[in-house]
Amino acid sequence: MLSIEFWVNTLSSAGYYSLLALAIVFVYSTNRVLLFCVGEIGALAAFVTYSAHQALHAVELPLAASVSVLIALALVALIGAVLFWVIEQLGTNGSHFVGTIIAIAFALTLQGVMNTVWQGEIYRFEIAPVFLDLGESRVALLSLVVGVSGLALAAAAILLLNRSRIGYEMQALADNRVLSILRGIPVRRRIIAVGAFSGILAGIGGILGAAVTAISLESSTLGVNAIIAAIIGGLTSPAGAIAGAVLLAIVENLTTVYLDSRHVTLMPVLLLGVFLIFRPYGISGKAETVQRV
Amino acid sequence: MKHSFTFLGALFASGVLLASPALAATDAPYKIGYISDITGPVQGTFKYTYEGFKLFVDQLNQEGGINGRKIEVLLKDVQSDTQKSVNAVHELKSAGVLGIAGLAVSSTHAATYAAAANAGIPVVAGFPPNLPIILEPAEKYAFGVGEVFNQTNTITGAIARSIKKDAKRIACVSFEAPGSIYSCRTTLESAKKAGFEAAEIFIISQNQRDYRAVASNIAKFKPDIITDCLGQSHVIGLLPALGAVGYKGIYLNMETAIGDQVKRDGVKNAPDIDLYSYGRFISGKNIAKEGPQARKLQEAASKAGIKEIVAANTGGWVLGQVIAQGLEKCQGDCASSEDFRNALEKVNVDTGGLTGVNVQFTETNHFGPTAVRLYHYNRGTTNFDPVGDWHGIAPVRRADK
Amino acid sequence: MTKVLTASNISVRYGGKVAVEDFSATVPFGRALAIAGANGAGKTSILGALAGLIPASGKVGLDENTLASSVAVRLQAGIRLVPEHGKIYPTLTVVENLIIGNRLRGDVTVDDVYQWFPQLAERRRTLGGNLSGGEQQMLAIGMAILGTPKVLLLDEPTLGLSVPVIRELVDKLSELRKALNLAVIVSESDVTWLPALTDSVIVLDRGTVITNFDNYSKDTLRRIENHMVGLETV
Amino acid sequence: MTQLQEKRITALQWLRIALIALAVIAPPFVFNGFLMSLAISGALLALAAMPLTLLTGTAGLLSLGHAAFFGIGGYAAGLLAHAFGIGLTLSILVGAAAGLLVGALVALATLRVVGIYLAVGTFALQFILQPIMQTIDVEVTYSTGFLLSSPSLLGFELSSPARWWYALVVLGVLLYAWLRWLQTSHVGHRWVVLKDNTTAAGVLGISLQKTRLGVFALTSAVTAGVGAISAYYYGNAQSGIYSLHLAILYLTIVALGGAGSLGGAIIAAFVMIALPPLIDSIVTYKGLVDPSRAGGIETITVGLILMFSLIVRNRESKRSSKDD
Repeated sequence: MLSIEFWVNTLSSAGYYSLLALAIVFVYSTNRVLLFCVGEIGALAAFVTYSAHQALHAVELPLAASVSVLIALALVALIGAVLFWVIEQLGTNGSHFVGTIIAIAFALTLQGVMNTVWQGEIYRFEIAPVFLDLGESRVALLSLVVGVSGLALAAAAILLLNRSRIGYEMQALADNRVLSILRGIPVRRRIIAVGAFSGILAGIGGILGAAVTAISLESSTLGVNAIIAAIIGGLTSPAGAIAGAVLLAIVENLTTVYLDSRHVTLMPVLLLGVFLIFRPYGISGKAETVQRV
Repeated sequence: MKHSFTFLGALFASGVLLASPALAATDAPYKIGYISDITGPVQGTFKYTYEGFKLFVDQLNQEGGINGRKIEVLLKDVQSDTQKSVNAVHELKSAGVLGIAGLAVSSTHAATYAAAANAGIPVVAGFPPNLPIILEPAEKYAFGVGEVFNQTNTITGAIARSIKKDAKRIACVSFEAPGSIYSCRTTLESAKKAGFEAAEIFIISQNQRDYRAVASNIAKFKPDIITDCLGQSHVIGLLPALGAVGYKGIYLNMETAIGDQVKRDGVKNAPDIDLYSYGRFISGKNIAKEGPQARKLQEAASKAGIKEIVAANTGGWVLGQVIAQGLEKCQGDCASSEDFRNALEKVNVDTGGLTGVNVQFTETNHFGPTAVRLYHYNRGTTNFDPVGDWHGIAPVRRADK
Repeated sequence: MTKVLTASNISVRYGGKVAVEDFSATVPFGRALAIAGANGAGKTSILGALAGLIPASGKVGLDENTLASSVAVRLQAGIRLVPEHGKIYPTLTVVENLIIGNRLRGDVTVDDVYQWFPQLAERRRTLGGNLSGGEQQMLAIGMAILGTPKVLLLDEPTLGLSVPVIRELVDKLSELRKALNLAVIVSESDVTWLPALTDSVIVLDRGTVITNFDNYSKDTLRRIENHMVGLETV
Repeated sequence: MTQLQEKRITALQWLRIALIALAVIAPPFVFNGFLMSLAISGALLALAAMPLTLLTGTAGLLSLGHAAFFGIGGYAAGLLAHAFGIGLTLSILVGAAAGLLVGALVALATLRVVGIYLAVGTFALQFILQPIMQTIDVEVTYSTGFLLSSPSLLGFELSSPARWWYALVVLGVLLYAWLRWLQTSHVGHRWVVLKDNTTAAGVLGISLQKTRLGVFALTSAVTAGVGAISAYYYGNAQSGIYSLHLAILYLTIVALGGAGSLGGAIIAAFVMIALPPLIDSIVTYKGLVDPSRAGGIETITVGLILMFSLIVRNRESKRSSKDD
C-alpha cells in the first residue's frame, strides 16, 4: 500500500508546515490577525541563512552554519516584533482585518526586499545527500531530520506555552486585554514578544522547508498551505495547528500518489472549502462566541 | 478627506511631468523598444536574453550602426505584469519606436501583441517563450525568435530515440502553465511517432516546492528517458529529487533559458542521472570556433566579464541580428513602424554558427524553420559536448487557425 | 503604616463629553465607601480613574504621596480594581487565573486565597468560564488580592448574583477588609446591600456628586433611592 | 454659519466640480498615448475598486477573491466571443450574472463564519478558479488565452483611446451614482450595521445572511462586469492576469482610498497606476539606483503605502469616533 517513502515525505512536509501553522495560530489568538506574510518571513530566513553562511564560510568562521541560522532568526524575530508594533499602532479599535491587511502589506514589502537584495536568484543549502535503505525504498535522511525536528520544535513551543507563566500570560492577553492590564501584565512588551516568537517559528519553518525544497522567492508560497493548515486546525488552538499541518501533508502527498501531482495546490483548498462549510472553526478551534452569526 | 485629496492629486500630477517623451532630432538613431522582466518574479529567465541583445547592439553601434545611424534601445521593465506591458507599449509608441523586442512571461504576450497591433508596431518576441500565433498564418504584427513549443517539441521524440535506440518508456514533466502543458503534449505525440510504447505527462503544481513526491511518482513509472518543459526553479528542485528517489536513467532537458550552471548544480548530487540537453541556441565557455558571429559574441561577452555564455545570451544576440537586418532592409530612412514591419517579413539572417539554420521570416510565417542540437553533459570536464549534427525542424501550422 | 486613600477633584472626559465632574473622597484603611447612582452616573469611570485605567485629571494618593496615573504604579501601590465585566479569564483554569494574579508577589499567596475561598480550591482545575456567577466573583476577588493589596475597588460586585450568594460574598468581603486592613470602594446601583457592604456612601447623578451620607438609617436609604431615581433633587 | 462662510463653502464646491470636470474632459486633448493608456487603466481600476470599497469598507467584509471575480468576467467575455462571436455589451451582462452566481455561492458556503474566515473563503476561491482558467487556456486557446477585438458598447465603437476614456467616464459616473445611492439608502444602512455590530443587527430584525448574500452577490456581479470590459480593453483574457497579486493591488486601493469612500477609491486607483512609472523614473533618474533593483523597490513602496494609509485612516476614524 503506501510506501515508506510516502510516510517520510509526509513527515517532512508536516514538519515545516506545523511550525508555520503554529506561528499563524499564535498571532491569530493574540490579536485576531491572520499572518499572511508567514511564507515571506520563512523565505527571508532561508535567504539570510544562506547568504550569512556564504559570507562566514568565506572567512572560515567555525560553526558558520549555526551562527548564520541565529542571525536569520534574530532578523525574523525583529520583523515579527515590528509587525506587532505596527498592528499595535492601530489601537484597540483597529478591527482585526485592518491588522490582516497590514500583514498582507508586510508580505508585499518583504517580497520587494527579497527581490531587491537577491534579485530572483535560486539557491540550495549545500547538504550532502545521505540515504537510508529501509526495506526496498530509499529514504533521504534530510527529509527525516526536517520532519522530526519540525514536529519536535512545534511540540516544544506548545509545551512552553502550556506550562510556563509567560505562556499563560500570552493566553490571558489573547483572552482579555483590559483584565491583563489590570493584573499587571506588561501588555505591550508581551504582545511584541509574541510577534518575535511567531517570527522565529516561521523562520525555522522556512529554513526547514527550504532545506528540502529550494531557497527562492517562490518558496514563500509555502505560507499559503500553512494558512490552510492553520485554518483547518482551528485558528485558536496550537494543537489544532499541528493536526491541520499533518492532515494537509497527508492530503498533499496522497494527491501526488493517487491523483495527478498537478492538483497538489487545489486539493488542500478543496479540503479547506469543506471545512469552511461543515466545520468552520476547524478541528479543535473554539467557536468564536463573541460574533456568532 | 480634503487634505488627502490635494496630496493624492499632487502625486499624480508629478507622475505626468517625469514620464513625458524624449525630444526628436534629424538623423536620429533608430529607436527600438525592449520590453522584458528585468526585476520581476521571473527575471532569472529573461534578463540574460536582454544582456545578449544589448551586447549585440552596443557592438553594432561601435562599428557605426546601420547606414551610419546607431540603434537606441528603450528598455521597459514590466516585471511580467500584463497591465504594465500594455502601458509600456503605449509609452514606447509615444517615444516613436519602430519596433518592440523581447517580451516577458508568455501570459503577457497576447495582450502586448494586441496593444502593439492597435498601435501599428511590430513585436519580435525573444528567447524563450513564443506564442503559436507567430506560426503560419501569423498575426500581422507578431514575430518571434525564441521557442514555439508546438514546433520545437515535434522533434523531441526523434532526439530521445537517437539517444537510446531501445528506449520504450518516456515521461515528460511540465509545470502548471498552459504553454508548458501544451509543450509536453506535443512531445509525447512525437515520442509515440518515434516508437515509444508508453508516454506519460507529469505536471508540477503552481506552488509545488516539494519535488520528492513528484519524483517518486515519475520513478514509479520507470521511464527510460525523462524530458521536460520547465523553468529554472523547477529544474533546480526536480533533478536532486530524482537523484534522491534513486532514478537511474537519462534526463533530456529542453533548454528554455535555464542555463548550464543550474543543470550542473542539479545533477551534482545525482550521480546516476545521465544528463542531456537540447536547444536552438549554442552555449558554453568557448564557442568562438562555432562561427564568425559566435566569435564576436565570445569577444563581446568576455569584455563584459561574462565567463560562460548561456543560451539566452545567444538568443538575445540573434534577436539583435534580426532587428538589425530588419532596419537594413527597411526602404528609405525607415521612417514608420509599418515600413519596419514590412522589412521584417524579408529577413533571412545567417546567425554565423549561433543556430543550426538561418532565421527566416516570410509574409505568412513570422517564426520560420528552426533546428536544435543535442548536448551530452560530460561530468569530467563539466562541459556540454555536442552529439551529432543539428536536427532541422519543419515549420508547423497554427493549431487554432 | 499608611492609613488613608485620598482622591481629590477627579474629572473624566471622553472627547467633549464630561463623564465625571470634580469627584473627591477619602477612605481610611479598614473602612468601605459606596458610590451609588443610576447607570451612566460615572461610577465605572471613577473606579477606572482611581485604578489608572482611564485618563483623568485630579490627584489620587495614599496618605500624603500622590500616585502617578499609570496602572503599573497604582498596582504596585496596592490599588486593585475588579471590573464589572470580564473580571476573570474564562479560557484559563482557576489555578491558571490565580497564577496570572500572582505576578505581584506579596503577603497574600494563592494558598491564602484557597483558604479565603474554599470552593475555588475544590474547583481548581475547572475553566473559569464553567464557574457559577458567585464563584467567578470570588475568583476575581481572589486574583485581585494576591500580592500586597491595600485598596480594593469593586464595580457592581452583587450584579446578577442570587441573594444567598450575595450574603456569603458580603460577609467574606467584610472579613477580608478587616483581616487585610483594606480600604474598599464599591460601586452599587442596588441600595439594599449598602449597609452590609459599606460604612458611608456618595451619591452621583450624571457625573456630579449630589450628596453623601456617613450613616445608614432607614430614612437615609429611602433618600438615596429617591436621589437615584431623580425624585429628590439637591 | 455667517454669510461669508456660506459663500466660501459654495465657492469651494464649485472649484471642486470644475476640477473634476476638467479631469474628465481634458485628458484626450492633453495626454499623449502613454498617459492616455495610464488614464484608461486607472479608470478600469477605479471601476472595479468601487464595488470592493462597498464590500470591505461599508459592509466590513474583507475579500481576497476580487481578482477571481474580475477573471470570471474576462473569461465570460472570452468564451462568448470565441464560441458565439458575441460582443462586449452582452458579455458584460453575462459576466455580471456569472459573477453574481459565484459571489452568492461563496457567501452561502461561508454563511456560518464571520470576519476573517470570509476572507479565507474568497482566498480559497482564488486558488480554485486559477486551475480552471488554466485548463480553459490549454484546451480552448492552445495557451494563448482569448483574443478579443473590435469592442463596441451599445453600438458605440471603442476604436480609439479617447472613445474608451469617455465611455469609461460615463460608466464610472453611472456606477458611482448607483453605488452612492445604495450606500445612503436603507440597503446601505443595513450594510453598516452588518459591519459594526452583528448583535445589534440581530436585534433590529436584519437577517444577516440575506444582507451578506446581497452585498456579496451585488459587488461580485459589478466586478465581473468590469472584468469583461477590461478584457476587451487589453484584448486578452488569460489565467496569468487574474493573480492574487491583482487582488492585493485592489485591497491597497481600497485601503488608500479610505473605508467606504467611493471618491477616495477612484483617486487611489489613479495614484496606484501612476506610481510604477513615477517610481521607475525617480529610481533610475541619473542612475540613482541600478535599474535591476527598480522592481523590488516598487513592490516595497506599494507595501509601505498600504501600511501607511491603513494606520493614518485608522487614526482618523479613531479620532472621529471619539468626537461623536
